[in-house]
Amino acid sequence: MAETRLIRKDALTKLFEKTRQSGRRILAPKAKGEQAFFEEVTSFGEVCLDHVQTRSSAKEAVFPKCEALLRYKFGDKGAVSYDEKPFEPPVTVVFGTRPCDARSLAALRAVFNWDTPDKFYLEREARTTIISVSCTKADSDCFCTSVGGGPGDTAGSDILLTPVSDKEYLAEILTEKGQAIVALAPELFATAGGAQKEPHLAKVAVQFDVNELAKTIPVTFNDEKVWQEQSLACLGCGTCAYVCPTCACFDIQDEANRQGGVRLRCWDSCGFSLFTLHTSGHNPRHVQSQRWRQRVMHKFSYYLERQGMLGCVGCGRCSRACPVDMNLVEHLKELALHGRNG
Amino acid sequence: MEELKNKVRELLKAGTVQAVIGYRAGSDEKTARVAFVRQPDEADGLILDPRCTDNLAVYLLKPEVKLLGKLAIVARPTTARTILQLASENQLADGQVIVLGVSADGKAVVELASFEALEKFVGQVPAGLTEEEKVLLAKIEGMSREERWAFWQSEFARCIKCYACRAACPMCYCSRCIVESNQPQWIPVSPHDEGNLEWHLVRAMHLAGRCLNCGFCAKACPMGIPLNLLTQRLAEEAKAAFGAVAGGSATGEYALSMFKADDKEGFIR
Amino acid sequence: MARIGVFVCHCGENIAGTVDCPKVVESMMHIPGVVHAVDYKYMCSDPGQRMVRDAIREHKLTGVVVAACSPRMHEPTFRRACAEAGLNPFLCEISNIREHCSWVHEKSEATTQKAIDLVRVMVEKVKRNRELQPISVPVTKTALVLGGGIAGIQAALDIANCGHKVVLVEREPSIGGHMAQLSETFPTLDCSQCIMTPRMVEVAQNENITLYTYSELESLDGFIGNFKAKIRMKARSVDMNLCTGCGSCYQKCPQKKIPSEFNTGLGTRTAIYTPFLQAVPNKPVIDRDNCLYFKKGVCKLCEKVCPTKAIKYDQQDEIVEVDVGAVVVATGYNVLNTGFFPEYGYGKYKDVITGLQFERLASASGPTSGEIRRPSDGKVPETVVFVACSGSRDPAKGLPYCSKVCCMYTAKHAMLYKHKMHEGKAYIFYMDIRAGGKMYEEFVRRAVEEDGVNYVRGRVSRIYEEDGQLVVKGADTLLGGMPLEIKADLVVLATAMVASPGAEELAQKLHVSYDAYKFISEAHPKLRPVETNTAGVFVAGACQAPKDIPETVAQASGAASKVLQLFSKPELMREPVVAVVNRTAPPLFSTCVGCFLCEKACPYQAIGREEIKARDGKVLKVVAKVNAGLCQGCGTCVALCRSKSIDLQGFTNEQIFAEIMAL
Amino acid sequence: MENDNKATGAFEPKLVAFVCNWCTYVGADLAGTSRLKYASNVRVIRLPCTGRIDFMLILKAFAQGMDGVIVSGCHPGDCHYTVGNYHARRRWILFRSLLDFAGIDVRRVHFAWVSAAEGAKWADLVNKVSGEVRELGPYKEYQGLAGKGIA
Repeated sequence: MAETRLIRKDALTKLFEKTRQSGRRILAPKAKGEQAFFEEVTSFGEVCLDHVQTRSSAKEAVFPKCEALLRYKFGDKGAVSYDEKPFEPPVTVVFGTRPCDARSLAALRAVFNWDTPDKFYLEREARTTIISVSCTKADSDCFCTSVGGGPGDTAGSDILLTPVSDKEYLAEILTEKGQAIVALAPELFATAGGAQKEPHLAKVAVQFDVNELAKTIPVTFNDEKVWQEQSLACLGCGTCAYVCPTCACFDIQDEANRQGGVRLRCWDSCGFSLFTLHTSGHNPRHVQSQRWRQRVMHKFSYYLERQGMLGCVGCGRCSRACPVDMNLVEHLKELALHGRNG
Repeated sequence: MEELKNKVRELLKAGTVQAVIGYRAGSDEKTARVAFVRQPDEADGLILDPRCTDNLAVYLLKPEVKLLGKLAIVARPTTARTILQLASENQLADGQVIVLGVSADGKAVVELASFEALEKFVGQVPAGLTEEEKVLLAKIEGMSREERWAFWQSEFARCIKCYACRAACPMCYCSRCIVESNQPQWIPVSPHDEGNLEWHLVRAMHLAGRCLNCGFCAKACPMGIPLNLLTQRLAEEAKAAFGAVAGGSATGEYALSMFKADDKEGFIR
Repeated sequence: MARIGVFVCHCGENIAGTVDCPKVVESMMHIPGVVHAVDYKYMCSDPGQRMVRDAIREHKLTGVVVAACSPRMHEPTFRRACAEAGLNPFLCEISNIREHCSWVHEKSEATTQKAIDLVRVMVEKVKRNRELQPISVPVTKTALVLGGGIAGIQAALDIANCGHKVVLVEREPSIGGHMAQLSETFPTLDCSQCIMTPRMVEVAQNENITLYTYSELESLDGFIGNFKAKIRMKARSVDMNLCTGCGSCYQKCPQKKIPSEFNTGLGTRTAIYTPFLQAVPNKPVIDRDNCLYFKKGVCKLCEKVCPTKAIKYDQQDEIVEVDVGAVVVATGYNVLNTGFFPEYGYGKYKDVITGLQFERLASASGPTSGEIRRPSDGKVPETVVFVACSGSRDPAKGLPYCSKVCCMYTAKHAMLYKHKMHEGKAYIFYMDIRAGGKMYEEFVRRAVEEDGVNYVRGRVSRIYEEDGQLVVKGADTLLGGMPLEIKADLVVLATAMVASPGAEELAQKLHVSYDAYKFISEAHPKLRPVETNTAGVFVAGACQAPKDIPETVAQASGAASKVLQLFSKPELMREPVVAVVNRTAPPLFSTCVGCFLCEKACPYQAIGREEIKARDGKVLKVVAKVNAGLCQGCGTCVALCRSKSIDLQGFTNEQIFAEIMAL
Repeated sequence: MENDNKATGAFEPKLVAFVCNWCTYVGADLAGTSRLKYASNVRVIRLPCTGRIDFMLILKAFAQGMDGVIVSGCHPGDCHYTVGNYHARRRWILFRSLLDFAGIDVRRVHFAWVSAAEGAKWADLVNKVSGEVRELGPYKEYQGLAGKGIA
């Protein structure tokens, strides 16, 4: 399947035009202040690829922060009639994801296609093409290589672009969806020749042994002290989960007025104290340390058990976005050490 | 700096407090993070420099932190004001916390064991917006109404309702936030445009007359929304209209709990 | 699931004339939860109320909306009807489609649509109404009467004679008010002081009445049955317990030229004085503004002559606090400042006086001992001109309202003058004669027919002096507006009655409303004439509107009977529209976080603190607690509460929210 | 609330008035008793006191599609609860400033003191606000928020 070509950077303008002409919307990193966010763009000129990582992840394309699951109207005496329109999410190209984000789709799919296939997620994913750009730089929060990924990893991407010179990208066309994009403007893609991507990739050091972690973390489960210490600074905001490309928890809300309503699915976070609050007032995870433990265990232990993969792609967003500088890698290393020492 | 470390060691050694909330080095050279110092020798790790901007008062009400025992806290003037405001709202009792007040230049450290001492301390430091902040506010005020609407709509559109702004705010200590009140559901939970607008307006109103302008909310916002501008605007209004400034005293009056018979009312028909 | 009944009243044609009532009913039937909707000509009538009662039983209603007139009219009626049918009365709401709809809009689809909207809003509210129980509050059976004129005296005596305590507060050094100043009273011409002073003495002797003269209300807090009044006793400079009222002090006082207020400036008094000889209490006060000692630090003559050492120059104002269950406001009136009509020359010409001054001239206790002598030279006037409506019924320059008593007292003045000066000429310029009252018309006729008073229908345009002689220039409209000039020795202006000084401040202290002229507003112009819009505060006499003595006395007795009605039971049942702090499951117990910002804002100090304790007595949490007895249900706390932990029964967040969502 | 003028198709603003029970509600009653005529656009929601009028109500009214909001109660000094309106006034001063800062059209939020005796002022107020909001047109900005941001 995989095919390697070269595309000039200045040809991307044309590719964007063709893509949009084909009826696809394009989401790509846009700079805002010191950060970059995935937003809809109309031309390549709006795109900013200077950041190591966008603040928000690309999961918005397949798992929006606020998504209508159902719409209904109230008729006479409050009789409910449902909006039967078929679910037709926009055909989307996400451009400029990093390989870690592309990889996160597998983790999301594992959840949304697990026991009951989630038509909303699956339909959106089916209509989404991922054009990733390899990392040529990384920062101290990046740890993709520790969790099985890498700065030039192709997993999850439909096309992976790697800048091989100031003017050119090496384009790995990885899937049919990728081919379909190429087919929009085949003339823009030249033969690759001997270009190699590896020399251009960022160096991301391995920070911990993930296999060891998988074994040691469960040992720490009952070590309340370590979880308490780690989470003492935690404010219980949901930021880590909201910026995380693999966090899939959601809340369902009905919003209705006299005329009708909509059932919405919105992001949620296990960091919130209300996340597990029962109507009775009982809260099985009643302190922040338990919630922090849940988050870590879920990503590095439960996910492995149930989905056969990690729930973390090492993008480092949680560490960057945490308002109180809770650093995931730092904590993971500590946990590994703790587990090792029993 | 040594002064601070010595004070912390003393307090812990003497058993006056069981923990000191301060700052330590963070993930990188640009970041400081909170330190919960419980052993005298841990005081060595404390830092005090321009990185140390988080309003640590937010931890004083966190149940897990309260369990550590009696607390001391390293406080710049804004944090000190926050403590007084919390006191005036019955969230902290006199003598409950020992404040290690850091002067505005970050050099001198004074131990403030009572609210009275704290009041004197903050009284020496003028409160209010910086010139920079005023310029930014004026810029938005100078826009046409339609421009302001467009500006805020584009900002609020990014909001993901993670409530980091609320979590970071030391004055957001409600045991149940209004957004979690669903009988009735005042504010839509969902992060759509209407829900976002209402959340940000309500958050700002709930902080009107109470905000200390520490800026922690804006810093915490992962989406980079300058939401402290809203509370700054209200703080300016409360000051101009009522002469009310939050955080000046432990018995301070809340601008909206009181009134003057001649409060201005040019807009009322 | 709610089962709501909607009852749409036609109010005859009042509603049905502009609103399509059947259409309102029809549209209600489409609203979820409405199980019964019906319209009827007069829903408040017996058959109408029966429809409500029957429907409650038949349809097992859980809520009732009556779309009719303002809830101020018939909310109690329909709530009672609901209660009779076994439905908690607070599950009944009124939708106002008359005052707020049919009466203010033309007949149109839009008007009917508005009615539908208003009713739907109320349906959504009532779905969220809860059963509430009235709150009983204890009643302090002491009345506070403000004002010691005839109104206050009458009310105080009526209440005291039924065995209840009364605190009577009078601003002047003596009770008596304006009635004590009057000479004779219409239409009987009996001597005012002869009937007034015995009542004053009765007050002084009644052991149920505590009298505070030379005192004013400082503040009133609390609510019906449970007011706290602070009364400022102004420093008299005389020890009331020591003074025997012998009068040596004011006989010796060297400051003798002070215009006497009681004699409306026509006589003089001393610096230490009693306003008049029959004053109650008959104990003097020192007028510090005019006392030589207070002005210059020397004199102290009164102290020297006082046999009981009662003079206390260093006396201070004193605040006394009393608990009362009801208040009667009877603070009377004032006469219009004559600066209103400079063309009449009042103040410029000594012999242009007000009606009240004439009363003093005609009074046997007055400065002239009842001889009518003009102020300028003491001459007995041969021609007197009376000008009615001086300020009243004059929207352009004066006041639009009728002062009600002037027609009668002017006739009386002219008669009194004629009785004393048979050859004298009396002219009355008038606009209309308003003599509606028992024996009033006959009285006026007597003035004309028996006493030969000349009534001239017309306005006076100017009063001026010509060669030392007052000339009244007017017109006689009955003679085609013929100009008329009358040379007069004395001119009496029937100045309008206005609210007494400080009436506005007083009303604000009492939290009662007042009209544009600072007269206190009654709760209903017809049906609740002695109540104010503040429960427990009643009104009597001319502080409500100009009125004469019989009317004042009747109203005072009416107010007293309302007070007595309140005092007739040990407890008072109040509407349960009060704030409550929520309770939730542990470990939260309540969402109240105890910031107590509501506590500071509550106008009634009704919010206190409550400790929530574990079984072992450990305090888990301190939350706000509303004292339902003190709470008056304004809801300021509710709007202030960030977490919505406090709510107002009857106007809950859920209810109001539902109303908005139903718009 | 369906209030579009069907006959002419012209825009008719939707207004809600939050009024206190003791002054403005009675003033509006008086307008009725006096048979004054005024625009039928307004729907009155009765609360005990302006002190009870949560600023949230104003936001919810706009969210519910109102084009204008009236908030009215007793004149200063006349409050049935003594000072509820003073508290309300402070809240309005701050809230109005916030609305303006956030770009919400404060010409659509009207505050007024209407006493129990001011039936004519009430009628006049409703007419004026109706007229002014009619000029401004429907509040498209706020109404346009509905559904925006939902994928």
